[in-house]
Amino acid sequence: MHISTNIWTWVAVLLTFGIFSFLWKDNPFYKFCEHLFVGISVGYTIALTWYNSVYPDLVTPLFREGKPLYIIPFVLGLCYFCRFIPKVSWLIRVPMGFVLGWASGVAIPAYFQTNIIKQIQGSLLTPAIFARWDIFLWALISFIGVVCSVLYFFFSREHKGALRLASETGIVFLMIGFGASFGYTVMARMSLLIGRFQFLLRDWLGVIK
Amino acid sequence: MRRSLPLALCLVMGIIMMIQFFVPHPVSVAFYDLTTKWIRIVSAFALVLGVGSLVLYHTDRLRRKRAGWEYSIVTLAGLVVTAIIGLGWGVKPGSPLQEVLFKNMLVPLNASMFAILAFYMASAAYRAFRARTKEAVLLLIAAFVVMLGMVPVGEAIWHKLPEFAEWILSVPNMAAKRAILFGVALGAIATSLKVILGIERGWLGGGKG
Amino acid sequence: MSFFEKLLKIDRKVIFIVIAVLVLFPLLKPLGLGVSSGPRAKAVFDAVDAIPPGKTLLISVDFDPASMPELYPMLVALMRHCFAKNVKVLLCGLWITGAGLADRAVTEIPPEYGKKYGEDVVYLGWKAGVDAVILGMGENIKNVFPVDYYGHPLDSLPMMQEVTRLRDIPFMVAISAGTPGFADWLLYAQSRYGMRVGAGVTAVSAADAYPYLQSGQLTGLLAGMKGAAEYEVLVQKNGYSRAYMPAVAAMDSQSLAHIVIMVLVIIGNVAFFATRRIRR
Amino acid sequence: MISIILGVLFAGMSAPLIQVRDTPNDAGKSITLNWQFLSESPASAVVVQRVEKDGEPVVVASLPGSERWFVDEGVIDRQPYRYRVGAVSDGDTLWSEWSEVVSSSPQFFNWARLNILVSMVVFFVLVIYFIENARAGRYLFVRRIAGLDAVEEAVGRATEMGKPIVYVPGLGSVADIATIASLNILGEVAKKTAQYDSALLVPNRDPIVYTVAREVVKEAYTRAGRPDAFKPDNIFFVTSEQFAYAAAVDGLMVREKPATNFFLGTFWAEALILAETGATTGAIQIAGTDSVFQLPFFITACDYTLIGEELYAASAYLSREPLLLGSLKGQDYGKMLIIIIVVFGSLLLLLSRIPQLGFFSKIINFFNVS
Repeated sequence: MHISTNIWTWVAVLLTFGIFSFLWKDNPFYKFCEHLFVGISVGYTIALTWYNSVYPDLVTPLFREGKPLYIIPFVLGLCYFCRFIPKVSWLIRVPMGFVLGWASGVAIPAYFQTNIIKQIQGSLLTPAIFARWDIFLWALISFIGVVCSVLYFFFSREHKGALRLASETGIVFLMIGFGASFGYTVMARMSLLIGRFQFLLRDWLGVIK
Repeated sequence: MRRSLPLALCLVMGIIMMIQFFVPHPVSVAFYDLTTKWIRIVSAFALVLGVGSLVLYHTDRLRRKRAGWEYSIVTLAGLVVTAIIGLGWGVKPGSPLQEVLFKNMLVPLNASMFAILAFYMASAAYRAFRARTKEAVLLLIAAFVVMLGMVPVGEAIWHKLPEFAEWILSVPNMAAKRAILFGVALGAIATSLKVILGIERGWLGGGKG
Repeated sequence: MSFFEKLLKIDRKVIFIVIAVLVLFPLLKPLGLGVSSGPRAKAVFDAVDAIPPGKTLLISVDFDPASMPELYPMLVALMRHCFAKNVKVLLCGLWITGAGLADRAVTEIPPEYGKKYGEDVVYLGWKAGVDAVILGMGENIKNVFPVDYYGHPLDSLPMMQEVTRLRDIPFMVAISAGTPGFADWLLYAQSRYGMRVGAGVTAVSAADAYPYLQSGQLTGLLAGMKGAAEYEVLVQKNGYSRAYMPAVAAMDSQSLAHIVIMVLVIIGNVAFFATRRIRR
Repeated sequence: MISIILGVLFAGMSAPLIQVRDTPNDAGKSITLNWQFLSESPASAVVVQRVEKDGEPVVVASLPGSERWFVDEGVIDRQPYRYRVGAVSDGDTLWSEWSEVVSSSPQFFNWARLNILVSMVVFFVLVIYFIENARAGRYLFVRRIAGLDAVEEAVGRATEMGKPIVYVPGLGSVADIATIASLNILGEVAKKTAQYDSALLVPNRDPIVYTVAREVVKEAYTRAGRPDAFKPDNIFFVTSEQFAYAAAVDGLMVREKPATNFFLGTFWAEALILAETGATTGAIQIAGTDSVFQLPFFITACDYTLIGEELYAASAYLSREPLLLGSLKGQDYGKMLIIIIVVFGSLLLLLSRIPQLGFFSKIINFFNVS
């Protein structure tokens, strides 16, 4: 048992207990940590954005290598500053339009390719399912599951008759799917707590390896 | 002008990027390269909005001495100090930003926020997760099977349990998530299309100005 | 107030203490419950094992400190696996908060195998603009990362001579804690550049990766701390490393915690339905 | 072509047959070569030679004997080339004939992506058709989602009790569909709080969503005829850091004790913190997200949960906004199309087991993506 002598480890421990104190109740120690967290995280983003994005991608090509074309993204980027000048605050819509247009134009074909066509191909039953009884059964169940679950999200007709049966089968698959995610999430949360305790026991108290 | 320019820019960029996807010609690839660089620059500038509104919010709270104004000092101080240290002494490893502010303040704060989730998970499991409906019952059963299947204890109860958990994940869960994928992808595509065509104008900000 | 009503009125702080004790106890006194291994982790292991020496594995570090307990052991185990087989490792990141973590791994792990920065491992750093970054790397990595995280121009790094774009990389593992993450690498790197992608995810997003596994887009999956533990065991069993395995050590607490959660849900519901019947 | 085959038969040793073509669907500067060996005796290696108009033959690649194709990316567009392939076995190399002249060129359309173009056009037509219908005022039926009764009931409850409503528009950006849908519903909720003058608190995580949300609420208050009741301070930016935001909103819910909490939009791991803390304050909670990971918690911890697209349908149904309804119908029929393709595609593929209908098995290739 050899407690850490590093001042900054103690700071980290104090901040850890500061956040954990929220479990007891919302208190000044927690509020301090919460607001400190907000400030540091934004400050950190500013520093990294400058060194990793703005400086190498804009300052170097435009001001150091003098490539004139980079004026355009520079001006578009500056428009975001107008947000705080009431008279011209509408100007932030220009860079937003540029980014949103570009992102939507790139996303649409990519979505079709990866989330629709490829997934349809995965849903198709092929003669390969006749290989073994269990492959056949699981492929059939998956097929019914996909069709019924999609029908659950069909909004153009009241769910009556066959559509009602399909949508009720669909919700069963959906709930099993959410149950699976729930199970994995419990594991995720516990791992995070275990991680914090490992920090306290190892880096702070030196009780475990 | 205040609305038509951003909308036009969004339309043009959207259409061009969709067409570009289908044109392998070097000119199209070069155009693509150029715009990806610009987008990275412009999205880095969007940070200005976040920092600006945060600083405005906290300075305003400070000036008006509204409830919790002392904590605004903590946030503003944290932001300024971190930004100055980051911009001044660099972001490379070994810099004070990384060794002190990141490793011993941002990490414990961020990690502890996640860790308290485990406590909320436990109390929510006891107080919030109710098998009120047929669906919730299904969800909880699937969750139990998956949770037991993931840990060695499950294997001790029934040697086939991990296999059954894997089946739940790769058949019903897969079908449900694929159906959701279709729906979400079509939704994303439809909305991207509406953004490009100027039908979806939420991003402009509802105001007439 | 009946016994069940009292049960429901238990203050949630009691539950907090129960969980804290049950998670702390096995860390101090390991129960040695072991780790069961599944097919999905093996698929990632086999894909990395198939990379010929001298070739490069790309790892995208898309997570933050809060998800370190689940995902950092995966990064370490993957790097040890590659270095033991003389496979080179290239790291990049889409999460700003992942930058410090990748840097830590790049400073701690290579010396264990006598590997040198620039020749066997390179860390490109973090960049804003997710789709622009991945698509940029597809065309030419230097366009996106003119310099690496430490400021060295890419041309000065020997390893980067034969790795100029995504096509030069046989396999990649996207270690992601949410969005952006492996879905973006599939959406942009795989669809446009045919990148073979494996994924390491936090347990919370593991169940949602299955459609991509079934359609063949994802080559294997490491799910949460259990996935990390499975990979650690595989790396050790194949003689690639004898180092301490943090994820495996934590699996005892993991198992105990799962049982507690299930017991809590059962008691909570029994008490809930019992009181409802009395009240009706 | 005939001369080559005759030559091969007499030579006993199989000289490779070579085909060359400009690599399709690419940016040019690349030629694809395929070759076969007529006999089975495997060569130890294969050497590829290239010659320009009247230059010297140059070796461009030497590959393992089993290779049957190669892509030469070191060529200049519109330059004539000829290739030949040599099968090397124990010392001597048997060369194929020189191929016919070929030159590389960039293409203007990537035919391998035709299936994506077709599905894009079909889906765009569907969406635009229904949006035009909606614009023309034709009635478009959308079934009522159970969660919506809860939204109106929950707002009513808050106004009766005179307690505030906390509306969390999710942690996504304006580029996220769920955020846009949430902002639509926020507009509807704001119209109601304007009429009853109850407090509506909207903490934001994304700077742009913050500015848009403030405008949406301001406009809702002016449309409801209560511009004076609009308090800009109630809509505020907290932080962009995910967990600092969750902790701040928790603090807000614990302090303000709202009657109703709305969690509509994109959420990540912080969803559980919000839903559980909200539940302990006893508020009615309505959640809605397309973040599949967080739905299990909202379903078990909240009173009502709009699952995935139900959030989009809710925003369209509530606002009856023709354009939203139009695109929702387009998506609905898009889904119907997917089901038809999956069902009939499977049917035909299964039938392809019957020898005469073997050609149906080609259908699977329509769905290849490059």
